[in-house]
Amino acid sequence: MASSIRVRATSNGDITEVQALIQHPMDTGLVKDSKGELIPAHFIQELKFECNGKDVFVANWGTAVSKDPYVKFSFKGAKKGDELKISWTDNKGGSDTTTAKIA
Amino acid sequence: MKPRSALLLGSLSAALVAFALTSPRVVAADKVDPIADAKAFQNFFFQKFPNVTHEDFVNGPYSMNEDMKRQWQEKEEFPPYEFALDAGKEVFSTPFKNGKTYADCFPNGGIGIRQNYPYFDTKEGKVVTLELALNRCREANGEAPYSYVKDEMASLTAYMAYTSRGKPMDIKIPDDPRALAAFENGKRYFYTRRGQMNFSCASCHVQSPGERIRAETLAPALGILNAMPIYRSEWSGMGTTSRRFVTCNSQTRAVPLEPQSDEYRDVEYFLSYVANGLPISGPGARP
Amino acid sequence: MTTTTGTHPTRRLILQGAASVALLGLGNLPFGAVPARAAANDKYPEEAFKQKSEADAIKALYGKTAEPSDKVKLDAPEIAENGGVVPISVTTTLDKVTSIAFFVAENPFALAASYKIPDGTIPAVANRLKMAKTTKLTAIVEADGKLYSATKEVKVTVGGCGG
Amino acid sequence: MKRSLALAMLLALSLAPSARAANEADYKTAYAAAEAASKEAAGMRNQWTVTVSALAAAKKAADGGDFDRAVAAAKEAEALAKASIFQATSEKEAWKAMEIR
Repeated sequence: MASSIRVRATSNGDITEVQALIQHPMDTGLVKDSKGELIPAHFIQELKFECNGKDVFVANWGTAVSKDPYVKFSFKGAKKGDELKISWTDNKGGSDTTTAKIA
Repeated sequence: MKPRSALLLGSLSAALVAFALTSPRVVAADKVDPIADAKAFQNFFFQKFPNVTHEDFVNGPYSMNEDMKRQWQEKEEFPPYEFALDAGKEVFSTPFKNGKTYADCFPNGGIGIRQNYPYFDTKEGKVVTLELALNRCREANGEAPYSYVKDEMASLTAYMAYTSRGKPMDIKIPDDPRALAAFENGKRYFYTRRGQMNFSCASCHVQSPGERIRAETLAPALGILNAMPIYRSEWSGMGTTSRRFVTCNSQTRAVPLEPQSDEYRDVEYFLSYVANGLPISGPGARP
Repeated sequence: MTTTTGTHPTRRLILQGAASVALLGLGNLPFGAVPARAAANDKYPEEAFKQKSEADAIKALYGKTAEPSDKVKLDAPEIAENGGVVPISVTTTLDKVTSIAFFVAENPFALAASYKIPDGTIPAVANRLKMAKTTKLTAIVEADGKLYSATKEVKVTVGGCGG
Repeated sequence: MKRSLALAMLLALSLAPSARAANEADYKTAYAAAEAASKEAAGMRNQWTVTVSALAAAKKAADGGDFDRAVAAAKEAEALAKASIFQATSEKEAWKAMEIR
């Protein structure tokens, strides 16, 4: 099973730009399925990016973040080849983790 | 029931008046001439939208509207079809139970060939689409066919389109009266009004590209299939050419045909042929 | 959570080359660490995400109110092509940013996302949000313990709550 | 052609409830006529979604014993099906007016 997380981290001198796309339904809990039954809320609550033992970006999300969420940010202090660790947890206790090398 | 029907009637007659005013001139139909048809089709769009570069038509509604184009470019930084693409590559390279693969069914191992589909099969005497060829490949290798509208089929065609990006659409019409008939039949389907809304494909995608119908910005018909399959935000997922036809029919309140029915195969043939020369841009992302 | 403010001026110089702003930052240097920053806490702000109105959500997240600032640049489309996926981004020239959050006023729950910006991370975020209907969108940047906001109206013709 | 299509649709609207309450036999007659027309439309590959839903509504109302409503829905389905047949017939030639040449 492929990871639910896709990451692109590219170094541009001192600044590393990170883009991530995560496969997740981000169900609001307000939408009904084809049978007219409510689809329970199912969404990522926390997404964390760590580099060299330090949090570089932490997202707290509600249900208003789009399906298959996307986020982009940049940080300083890393170089090409450093490892970025990405992990998320959702409201049902689901989680995933992956690592990506900064290119 | 009554007020709703009455409302519909009102909008219908308004639409009819609009068509009456904008209908292209009528010329007596004679023999089938796909080359002339394709030329006229492309010229119509090039003249109607002189500021849109020719290759940009394959980007659908985004070629028509700057604000939407910006949102699209933003999304393309990490496009929503990314997961389908990865899944498609994996499915494509995973052997069947008999050890063979999709690559064995297609010219050039299935890579970079999207621009040649659909083609007219002179043995069968019918149009064969990429989706149809994929399921035939599966069945020939003892595998159950996939749904034509989404999931694996969309992933597979996404991957195959991706390996063909930028290649000009290159549909051939062989010297076979049945091929010409299929082209003509596809053309007829494209222009025929159907459904309670009394819309043809052309009503929206020839007469009104770039305009909004209810909430949607209409894509130009020229190059519309070059972007297939697409991730539609409205669907929250991927859909194939079949899915596009089915939903278009439903929106005009016509009962859709079976995916890969003769009519759909023929209209795909027609629309792809008249887009010859425009690049493959699939998989695409659409609102 | 403590903040080492000492690195800020250097970062700003490199980033924006805005020496004057950097000097302003220097002025704050010895007293830079400000306590009570709800949004920069480690815990998931469950309560804030449960608030229906924007005002209540801001109160629950930060316990204070924001003032509009032209130093917060919010980028959003005028007409969302689909309310389910609206690309939104924010950047700021403010210094000592510790968090950035987005509020969609007309959604069932106003708070959409809150981001912690640790020291060394550029105060800029791009993400994609759902919008139920035409709405006011607010971005709040927490900088040096204060809240600064920017708002924009986004027209939505296809709502983002249909899944 | 355009006017007659509109007329066919007007017909669908002019079905005011009759003075006498409808019975099951009325419904069966109306439904059979609607079904026949809708089959013809489907055979021409031009079924309308609204015809299908009107037929379903007729059946549902009849199952619930509401024959007034069932007859009205069946008649609406028939009118819609006839309009779709009319559309398919006239479009056999009319489509050429839309063609880019």
